[in-house]
Amino acid sequence: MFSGLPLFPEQASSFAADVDALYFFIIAVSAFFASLIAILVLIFAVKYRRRHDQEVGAPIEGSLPLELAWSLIPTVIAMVMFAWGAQVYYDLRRPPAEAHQIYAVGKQWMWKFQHLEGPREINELHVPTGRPVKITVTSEDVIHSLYFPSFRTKIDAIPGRYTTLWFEPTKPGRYHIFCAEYCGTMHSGMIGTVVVMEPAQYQAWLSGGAGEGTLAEQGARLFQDLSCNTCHLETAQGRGPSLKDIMGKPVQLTTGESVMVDEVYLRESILNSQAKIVAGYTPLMPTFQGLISEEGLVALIEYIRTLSPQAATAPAAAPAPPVEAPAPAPQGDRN
Amino acid sequence: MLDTLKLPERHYLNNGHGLKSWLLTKDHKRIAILYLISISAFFFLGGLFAVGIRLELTTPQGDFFQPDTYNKMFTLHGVIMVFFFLIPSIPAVLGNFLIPPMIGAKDLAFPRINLLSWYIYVLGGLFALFAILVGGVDTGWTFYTPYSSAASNTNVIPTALGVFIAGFSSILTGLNFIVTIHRMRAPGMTWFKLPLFVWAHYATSLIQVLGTPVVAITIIMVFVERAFGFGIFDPQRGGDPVLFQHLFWFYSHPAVYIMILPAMGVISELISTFSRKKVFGYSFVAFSSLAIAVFGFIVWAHHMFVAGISVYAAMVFSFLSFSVAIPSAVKTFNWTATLYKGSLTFEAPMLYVYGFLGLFLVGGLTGLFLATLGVDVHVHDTYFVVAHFHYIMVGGAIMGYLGGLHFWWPKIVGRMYSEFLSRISAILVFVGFNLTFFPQFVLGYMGMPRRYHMYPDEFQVLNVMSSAGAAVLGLGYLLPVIYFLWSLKHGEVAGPNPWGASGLEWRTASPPPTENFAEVPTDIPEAYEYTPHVVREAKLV
Amino acid sequence: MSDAAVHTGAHGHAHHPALQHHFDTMQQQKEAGVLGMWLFLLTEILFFGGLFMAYTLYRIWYYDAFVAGSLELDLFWGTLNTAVLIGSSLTMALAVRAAQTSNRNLTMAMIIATMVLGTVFLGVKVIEYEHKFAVGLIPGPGFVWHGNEALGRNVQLFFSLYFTMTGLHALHMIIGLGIMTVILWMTWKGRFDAEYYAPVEMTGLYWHFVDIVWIYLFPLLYLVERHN
Amino acid sequence: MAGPLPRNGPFRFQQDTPLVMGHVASKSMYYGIFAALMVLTWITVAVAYVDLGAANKAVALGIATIKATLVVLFFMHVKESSRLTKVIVASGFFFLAILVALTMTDYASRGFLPMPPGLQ
Ligand code: HEA
Ligand code: HEA
Ligand code: HEC
Ligand code: CUA
Ligand SMILES: [Cu+2]
Repeated sequence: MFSGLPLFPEQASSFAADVDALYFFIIAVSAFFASLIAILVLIFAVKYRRRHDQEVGAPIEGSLPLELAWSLIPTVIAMVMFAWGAQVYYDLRRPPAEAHQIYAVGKQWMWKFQHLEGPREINELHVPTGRPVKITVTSEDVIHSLYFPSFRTKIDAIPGRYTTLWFEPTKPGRYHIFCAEYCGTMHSGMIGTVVVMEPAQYQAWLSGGAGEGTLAEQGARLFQDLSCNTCHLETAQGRGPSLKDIMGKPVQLTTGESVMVDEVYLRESILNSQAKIVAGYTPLMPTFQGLISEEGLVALIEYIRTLSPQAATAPAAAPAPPVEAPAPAPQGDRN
Repeated sequence: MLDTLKLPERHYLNNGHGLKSWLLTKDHKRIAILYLISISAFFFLGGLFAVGIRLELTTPQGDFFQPDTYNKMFTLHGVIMVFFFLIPSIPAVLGNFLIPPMIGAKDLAFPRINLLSWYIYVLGGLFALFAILVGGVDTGWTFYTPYSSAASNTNVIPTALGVFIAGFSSILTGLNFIVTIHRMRAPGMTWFKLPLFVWAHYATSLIQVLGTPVVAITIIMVFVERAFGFGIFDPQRGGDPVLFQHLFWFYSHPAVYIMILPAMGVISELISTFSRKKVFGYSFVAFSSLAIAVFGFIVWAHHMFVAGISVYAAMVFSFLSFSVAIPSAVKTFNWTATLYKGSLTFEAPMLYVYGFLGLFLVGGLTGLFLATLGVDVHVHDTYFVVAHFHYIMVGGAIMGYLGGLHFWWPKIVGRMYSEFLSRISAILVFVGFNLTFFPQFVLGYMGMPRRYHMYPDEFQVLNVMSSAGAAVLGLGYLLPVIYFLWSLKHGEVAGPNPWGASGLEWRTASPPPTENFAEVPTDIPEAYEYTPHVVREAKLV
Repeated sequence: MSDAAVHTGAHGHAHHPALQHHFDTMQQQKEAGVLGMWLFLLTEILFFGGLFMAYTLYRIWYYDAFVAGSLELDLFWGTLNTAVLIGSSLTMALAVRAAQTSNRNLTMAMIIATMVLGTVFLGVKVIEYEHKFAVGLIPGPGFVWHGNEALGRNVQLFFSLYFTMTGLHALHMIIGLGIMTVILWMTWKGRFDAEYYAPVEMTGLYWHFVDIVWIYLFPLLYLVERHN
Repeated sequence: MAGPLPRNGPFRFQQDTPLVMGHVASKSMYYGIFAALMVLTWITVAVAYVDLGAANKAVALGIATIKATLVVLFFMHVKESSRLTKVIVASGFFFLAILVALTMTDYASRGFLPMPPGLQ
């Protein structure tokens, strides 16, 4: 137990080193100011201690140049900290387009992960090194927070919304997953392990674990089970619009506006279909709010994505090619 | 010479006897004592929960308490320490006692409202105690929705109402101070002769008046959601849980300056008294208090960097967060400069000042880590944050509070406490404090999340250090209780001005008469005037 | 009077009976009181402000639902109440004026008029609430929505805000009526005169504030989109 | 010390700003304001039935603000009050504006979508 005090978590992602560098910079600044003040205080305490009862301090009022100096210098340093911190943050929040997509759902008190290739995991997540991984996170109940200390990143899982987080693992090993937002009784039990593997081992793991078919296949099954297919036919003949080739394209609504079809729009269309009505159709699609679990939703969306082959890529088993980010520009902001 | 000193015959303490004379008093000094007693009780109650927390965390497994019990302990620890101890602490005790004499007034502008605010505080406290007795509450002091409004099945409503009610007490205190400072100053007491303690309280009061109502209405919204099923924050009902966080932190960030500004005011008084010197850059220190109060209102979302706010908003708030650091820096440097060429002594209050300087500095500087986006993503909701705010709230604000209490104790009760024991206590607090909370910075950076009942084994060593420190710290806090109580009967009589301080409050008897001054001073000097003449005068009588 | 020996208590011959011991002059006492009242109203602005913040956000998000919800409100009652409350502000202002000019009977008459109008307002609110109750527009488990199904949840949110906002507003009015009862009694007892009428004035400030809140609530809740 | 201090002059408290107190306004002023408020109420209701597009909101809030300003300035006598009172009133709205504006920086920049992702 006393075998050395660990002081830092493992650096296991591409930007762990960046975060640590920034951390050391602020430590240096802090150490400078802290020791400056400490030394001055000590020197003064010794040098100016009271020598006799009637002694008083020197009548000094203040000094404008000094005031300016010690407000402007910290301002400048603070701006450096801000800019550097913002730079790192920007990287942390912007997943690269070719990132490998994984879904995570928080639920009191476990993390459920869903790979596009099919495997689902609970409180354990397997990822390969050398490839950016983007996790889209949501929650089924209260707010949680998906935290990978060794990757130096976390994001809150918010019910009713998707947030995203990404990292590129650099070092094989097993690292902690924590829930960082207090979520009730077993908040401290909502922990898990992220297993970082060499790409080859990862492929082996994947092919071993895909019991229930790929995510898209599960979605296809759901699409049947929930009888979505009764209205949404391959052709535009059904009561509902065809869902072929809609991903990543604008769709015209009855209001005259047009919206971009992305995960968020799909989610909304399924859960609360009446909110935005596709031009030329009547609002007769039932709302599926409460009928589909978050995981089911993820599968459905994934399935619909595969209906648009040029926007998404075949989910097939190994080796999984990178998945396109679902929507263009505004995508990254939706953290 | 000292043994010739006698307590004044008539003072506020013996002007009326019996419980009733206390419970119906309108004298700000007696109300301050009422507050002192009640917040001390809450401090030790909150401390008791801290003992529970530290006990549980000595081992990685959850072996002392049930998870629910642990969750309730840190929630109640936070709620009590923040709303029932630290927010009222310096303002309601020292501010209440000292602002009128410092500005040469007979009382606060609204004595009845002052008493009322104490009763409101007690009522709020009773709600909180009731919540504890019927089983506690487990939402964390931050009451995040939808956990608090829809998921938790503990006593959220009585606790929230307790906080809501206590909020009104805080508002009324702030309101009373602002009016008092504007309208009750003695002739000749101009704004720039005011002690910095008064400036700090003026700034604090602004926050209390502007911020507290927002948390009050936020609590109401949680209340209607929880009690009646109205939809406001619950995503199931169309609400946005993050909106709660915006509203909550709109108050609760500025609220941290309600906690620290009064302590900063105390430090300014003490530092000048014990170096017999004007505070360096008086007007900069005065205005930096106002700047902190105002800037404090524009940084709140730095608690929400990973809570799903937009990347751009996060950058805006990170940027703005650094704006509060500048006036804090100005204060720190001015205090240091005040020591230069002073005539320094090291009585217990001054030891607390040194403690404050060091610990506030560490707390404030670690605030910079948190305000820096790239670092906060990693350390948010870890022990790094816990360490940060204990450094400021315990290391800063409580050091200031204790320093102030030691400094004005002779004024309040007319007697001195044991100089020796008080120095020991100051040192214990300082050492125990660092042992408790420094390891938590390391824990936090290693990734240990806060509000964890169990934790992975590798965090144990640092946690044991922290718990050991807490024991020392607890001792350091118990000691003053003993010697303060002892001093009530057996302490040496202090005389009007035992420290040779320059403020108006030292120009009346200790303890002061009910109307504060036998004769209201009209020759108001500049603040902190220490000439050899003044010092000689002060020592007499 | 300014030379009064304030420390020896209130035996100074020239002292107004309402002058409290820790003030030096009536002027000082009044200024303190009015300043305190304004600070209190400042807190009230931010108190309601939190609700306005929530309203702003959800109205942007759920505009259609807010339109649908707003159309459920009866504009007649809303407008009537606006007029009633503005009227009560007038009578309140006149009550303060009457107190300033030491006209005791007029002060009482105007306070009573204000209270009557305030009660009318609350009565109308009761009618409105009752109607919402009857048709199931009370948010919560019993909420019934017959309009566009997709909007139901968010209309409910509109009504959550509607009831919280108007409920708190009504609560403020009830408190105001309570205060006015006391003030009325004090007026009747002849406590006020041209030198000392601060309590009347402060009640007035409070009442006008409550009026202002309604002035905003009215368009925000009743007039979201009437023109369709 | 504590010896009696010299008292020079009458004991009077300071004032920060002169307050005009006890100023009695004319009755007709009150009636005039009342009439204006009633007319504005009528206008705001009438305008609500006219489709002005986005301007409807602006008009409704604009009229409400005019009405509130009239009440504050005349019924509440802020027009004749001290600068301090004016500052207090202004700061109330100022800090409210901070609350709303800064909170909306988050919502407005969460993406280019008008709706929160996944809701409604
Ligand atoms: C009294 C209480 C108090 C005070 C005064 C402060 C002061 C500051 N706090 Fe702290 N804070 C808390 C109490 C307090 N805080 C609490 C309770 C929490 C957690 C709440 C919860 O989640 O439960 C918290 C959390 C918290 C967070 C959120 C962390 C997270 O949850 O992820 C952040 C982020 O920015 C932050 C920042 C700051 C900053 C920048 C200051 C600044 O005001 C500090 C300014 C001071 C200095 C900077 C030192 C002096 C300056 C110098 C010597 C010059 C050198 C300076 C420069 C080079 C710029 N605090
Ligand atoms: C003013 C505010 C204040 C003060 C003074 C303290 C004081 C202390 N706090 Fe705490 N703390 C908070 C405000 C404060 N805290 C807040 C806001 C939180 C966040 C809560 C949340 O997450 O919601 C928190 C959370 C918090 C945690 C994190 C819990 C978690 O996240 O799981 C810890 C852990 O060590 C802790 C420890 C301590 C300790 C050891 C002290 C010590 O300084 C206490 C020392 C005092 C004593 C030890 C009491 C002395 C009395 C006795 C010794 C007699 C007792 C009698 C018997 C034992 C019979 N505090
Ligand atoms: C009763 C018929 C019906 C059923 C069942 C149905 N839908 Fe629909 N759906 C519609 C209609 C009609 C529309 C177009 C009107 C609208 O936008 O609401 C639509 C629109 C959609 C859209 C938006 C399409 C676009 O082009 O923008 C999606 C996505 C969708 N449905 C998915 C589903 C899924 C997934 C299911 C099953 C879980 C499902 N639907 C079940 C009738 C149906
Ligand atoms: Cu999930 Cu904490
Ligand atoms: Cu903060």
